[in-house]
Amino acid sequence: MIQALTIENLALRRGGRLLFAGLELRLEPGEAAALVGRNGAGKTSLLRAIAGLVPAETGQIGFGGMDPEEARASHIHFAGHQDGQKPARTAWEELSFWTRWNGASYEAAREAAATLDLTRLLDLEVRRLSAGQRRRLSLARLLAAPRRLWLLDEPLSPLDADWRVRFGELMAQHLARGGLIVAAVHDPLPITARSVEIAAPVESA
Amino acid sequence: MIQALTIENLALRRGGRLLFAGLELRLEPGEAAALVGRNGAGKTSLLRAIAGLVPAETGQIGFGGMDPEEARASHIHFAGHQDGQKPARTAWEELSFWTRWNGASYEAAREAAATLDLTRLLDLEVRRLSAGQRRRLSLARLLAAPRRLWLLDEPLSPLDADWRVRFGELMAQHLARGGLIVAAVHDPLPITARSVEIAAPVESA
Amino acid sequence: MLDLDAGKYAAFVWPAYAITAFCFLAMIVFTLNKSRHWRKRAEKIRP
Amino acid sequence: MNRVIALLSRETALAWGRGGGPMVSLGFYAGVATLLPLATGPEPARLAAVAPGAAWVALALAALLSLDRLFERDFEDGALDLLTLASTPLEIACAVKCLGQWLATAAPLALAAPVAAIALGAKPSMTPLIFACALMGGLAFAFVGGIGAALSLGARRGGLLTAVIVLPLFVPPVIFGGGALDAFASGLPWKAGFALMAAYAAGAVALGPIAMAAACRNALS
Amino acid sequence: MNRVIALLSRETALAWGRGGGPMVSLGFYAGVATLLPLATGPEPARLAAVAPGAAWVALALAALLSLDRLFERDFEDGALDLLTLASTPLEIACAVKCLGQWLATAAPLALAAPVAAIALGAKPSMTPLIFACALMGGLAFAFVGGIGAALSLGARRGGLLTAVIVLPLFVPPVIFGGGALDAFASGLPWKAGFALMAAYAAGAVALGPIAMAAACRNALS
Amino acid sequence: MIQALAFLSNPERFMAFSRWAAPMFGVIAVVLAVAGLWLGFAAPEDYQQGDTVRIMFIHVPAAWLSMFVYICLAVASFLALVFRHALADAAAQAAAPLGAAFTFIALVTGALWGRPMWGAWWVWDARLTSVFVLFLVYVAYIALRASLDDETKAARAGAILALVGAVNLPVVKFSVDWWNTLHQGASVFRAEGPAMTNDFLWPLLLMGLSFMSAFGSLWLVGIRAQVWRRRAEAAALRAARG
Ligand code: HEM
Ligand SMILES: Nc1ncnc2c1ncn2[C@@H]1O[C@H](COP(=O)(O)OP(=O)(O)OP(=O)(O)O)[C@@H](O)[C@H]1O
Ligand SMILES: Nc1ncnc2c1ncn2[C@@H]1O[C@H](COP(=O)(O)OP(=O)(O)OP(=O)(O)O)[C@@H](O)[C@H]1O
Ligand SMILES: [Mg+2]
Ligand SMILES: [Mg+2]
Repeated sequence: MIQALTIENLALRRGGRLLFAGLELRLEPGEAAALVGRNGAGKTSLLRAIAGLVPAETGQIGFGGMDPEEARASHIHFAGHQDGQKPARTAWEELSFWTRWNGASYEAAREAAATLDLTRLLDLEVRRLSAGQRRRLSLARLLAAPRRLWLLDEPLSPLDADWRVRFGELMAQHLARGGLIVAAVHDPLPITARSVEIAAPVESA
Repeated sequence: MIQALTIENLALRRGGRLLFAGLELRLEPGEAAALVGRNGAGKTSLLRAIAGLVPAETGQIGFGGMDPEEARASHIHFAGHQDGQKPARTAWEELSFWTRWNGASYEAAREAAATLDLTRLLDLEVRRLSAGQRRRLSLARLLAAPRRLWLLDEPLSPLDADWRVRFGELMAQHLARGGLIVAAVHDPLPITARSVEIAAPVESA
Repeated sequence: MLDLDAGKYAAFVWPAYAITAFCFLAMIVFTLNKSRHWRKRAEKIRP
Repeated sequence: MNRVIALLSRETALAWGRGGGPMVSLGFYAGVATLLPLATGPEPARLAAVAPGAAWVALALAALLSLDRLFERDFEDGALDLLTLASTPLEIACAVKCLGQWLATAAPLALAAPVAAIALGAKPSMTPLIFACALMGGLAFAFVGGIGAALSLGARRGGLLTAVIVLPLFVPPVIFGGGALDAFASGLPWKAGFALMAAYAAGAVALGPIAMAAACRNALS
Repeated sequence: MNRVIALLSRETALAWGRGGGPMVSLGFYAGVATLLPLATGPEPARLAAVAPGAAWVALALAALLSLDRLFERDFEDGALDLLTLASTPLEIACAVKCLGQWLATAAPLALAAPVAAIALGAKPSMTPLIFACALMGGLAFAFVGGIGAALSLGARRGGLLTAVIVLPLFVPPVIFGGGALDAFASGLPWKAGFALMAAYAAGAVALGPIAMAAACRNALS
Repeated sequence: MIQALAFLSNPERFMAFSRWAAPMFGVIAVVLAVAGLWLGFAAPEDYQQGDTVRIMFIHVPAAWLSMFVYICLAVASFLALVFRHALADAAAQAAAPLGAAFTFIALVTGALWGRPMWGAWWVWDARLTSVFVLFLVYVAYIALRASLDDETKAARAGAILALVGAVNLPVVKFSVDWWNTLHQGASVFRAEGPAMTNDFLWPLLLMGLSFMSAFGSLWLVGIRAQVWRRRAEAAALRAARG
């Protein structure tokens, strides 16, 4: 179990440009952080760095003492814009595959689909889903395989008002169970979250 | 020039299900409509129907007397979630291609890129752009080739607060020049727009 | 009257007839089956 | 016209980047030229007889295997929507797509084919015919293949379906072209076969785009 | 284990749907079998001599042309990110991807290859060897090709690069396999060639995934 | 003809008509087949082809039907595409498997005839190849329709394919005139009149008519099945929505 997320003095560089430097963040179980900042500030890059997909320029990312390899292999969910769902496969094929890939059962996938009100849509190809339905499908993976740390990239944007509230509740439940959430957002999150401003370091701005 | 957009008694069906029926809308030059509704209500489908990509079940879509073929060929911009930009091509390759495909010049593409503050990014591959930058790239096409009617599918969602304001100004300018805008949204638009509720007909709800 | 002895060509003539008969049978069975199946379904839902 | 050029260069670039292009065709024929001698044994006469046919087979196969790239991506990422919203008719856009595919994949193959055939011992006098056959045949394959690719848009098992649809339509040009090459090599009249293939290619170029555009519109709706 | 099975079935389904599968291989060899007779002329002896080689070439070409589908899609749509965030090492995921590709495209081809070769007049006694060569060779092609596909991720002209990287690596198995088939057909000792190819395939299966995983991580970062 | 089509384009009228027409065509087919086979086997052996000539009484009608059914398929597809008529589409969908079956019969009986006559089961000449292509086109049509879930899209895509595939028809028909084929040319439907003795001509024509009525009967039943299927599925959809 991830006991904390600690980011110390982190700097990231993409394509030769320093995105930000000296970032500090400590998140305990039950806490959420909302990454805010301009387009291109590096919110998505930070999420990817936490997930280990992007190397840090300087600084440390720690998981409360857990081996980072281990943490990333089994305790992190990453839900970005690119949801990895193939348009030509059915919603069920995609959800069940990712659920099993994350080590959970078909049953869990079906329950998660029910929670996100997708049951009726499972036979449709992903291509036919509306933007909000498709986003819900990718969020269903978070529920299907329980993991401690959720990394969410603008999770709410294509959801309608109702679903923003309901997904807020699901996030709150996750926090109540001791989960951690880091979400990149442009709109306020419907949960209490520490706001983390991502901005270019002064000298390069 | 499109003199008006008139939708009369429109019903749409997707995958055997009636999405909505009896929709009426009349938009004059300089007016904007914001389509609101739940996920899966049919906002995107309505935009696609206006663009002629989806056939109407019943009802008429008119362009103020202009031949619909003609209107769709030269007077409509459609900007959806699927932006048709290939991740492996550079921003400039994509923008310049679509600009020329829409009948405008390289010069216009370059100006539009400057307006949307993309000049610095034009040599990057689309894959490397941040979500907001990529959206701006697809919105640049609207400015590069002037067309009367803009169909926008959640245009603002990945943009940051600043850019929402600035794109709001660009939309206002378009309206001021006699343009028409139909936008599907979950958040309020930063321009005055007629709100059109898309909802399933009562009997099938 | 009928010349049913195909001589040395029997190995070609009769299989030809057999396969044709089989194909016809298959066509008839499939078509009738499908027709009955869907008629039943249609009548069950909307008698 | 501007638009057509823009589209053509985009399509060529895309087809090229995604597995087409001269390197592949070179590798293709390098493979053919390395393997056939191994398989046929050391008799040059035998080899020479097979050479043009082998080049021709390789061409048809390459066309078949690159078909699924023609429309599917654009369909899935929304580019096809935008291609239809233009004053250039979709028919022309489809034709240009096929042409781009042909330029990027079939034309380099056509250039390489005579070289490979001659390396294998085909008579140098066959060069122009092999080249012309490959060019023509490639055109027919691209346009006929485009029909299959467009028809199977949005189908489950799209790739499989494309093959099923396209194969019957590939047979005639393959046979005409192969026949012409064979006839030429044995000194028989070859013009009829070639003319038929050219006619087929012309027909494909003329009618294919109509079918493709109809199929694309159907898939998008 | 569960994960591996899930991934294998997904990969097979994807490879199958996008242009692989039995129909294509059928068409492939139908094409080979139709064309070669036309091209080589009616002498059965000639035809028979070329048959195994032709089947073998077709296999290598098919493998080459379907490579760009192996990682690119998953890379572009974010699936590769998610594949790395799992307790199954990326090396295994890459191996399973190649295996899926092999199951979906090379295995049906391997089944069809002897049939085509015999239809063209190869000795029926060659069936097991052609089949074994095709299976083994397909494995080598899939794993070696995977390296090229992974290395060229995110490169401009990915397809081109894949071909450049992969072609030299394809040469040894192509030659060993072709040599073994040739030797067998002429009654010479063929085991050495086959053993070499098997060794190459084993090496590719063992080392390929490590290279692929490293290349994928590099492309993602 | 046009009037008949217009009359039948109404589903109710079509169902009423096909209800008695389908069995009637079936009976006609059986009667004609019995007569044709009787005459066919009573006919003398061909001086050249010996007893193999009896294969003609099924091969040639099947080959005719393979083309005739395709014409029906193409016309129905055209009507479905242009007039968006559901019944025309049902007709096209029902015709395809029947056409594939007749083509298959023509191929197999042809091969069985070719072996003793030409010494080969199969040669890649233009006639044989084009018939093979015809078979593949039928298969492709069926596969295409089966793999598109959306009924209207499947109908349109199938119709486009059927029309594209129609270019193969003249090739099948005239291949023997355009190329030097091993296969013989037309000997029944010729401008100069049939070049065949009446001993063979009569049973051949009877069998041809029999195959034709068999097709008519099965086609009508198949269309009826499609009509019911669409009704059932539409009703199921309504029921699912409550
Ligand atoms: C698989 C091989 C064969 C195929 C695909 C095939 C196909 C056809 C087709 C499509 C027709 C109709 C032609 C028309 O109406 O114009 C036909 C007619 C005919 N075939 Fe074949 N055939 C095959 C083998 C043979 C063989 C081996 C023979 C005999 C030696 C034969 C004898 C005939 C005859 C006598 C006709 C009638 C021609 C006429 O009266 O118009 N066929 N065949
Ligand atoms: N692979 C890459 N190579 C080079 N530059 C990159 C790459 N990925 C991202 N960048 C650049 O890094 C910057 C930060 O991108 P990132 O996606 O992290 O921004 P973001 O804060 O998520 O913005 P948005 O709000 O628009 O999503 C952008 O300027 C982008 O162009
Ligand atoms: N090609 C299609 N085939 C079948 N059903 C479809 C197709 N496209 C959309 N649908 C269905 O039609 C409904 C409306 O989709 P649409 O994308 O128009 O919704 P929307 O209002 O834009 O929703 P969102 O706010 O989530 O974007 C959805 O339920 C969707 O599943
Ligand atoms: Mg971002
Ligand atoms: Mg939408």
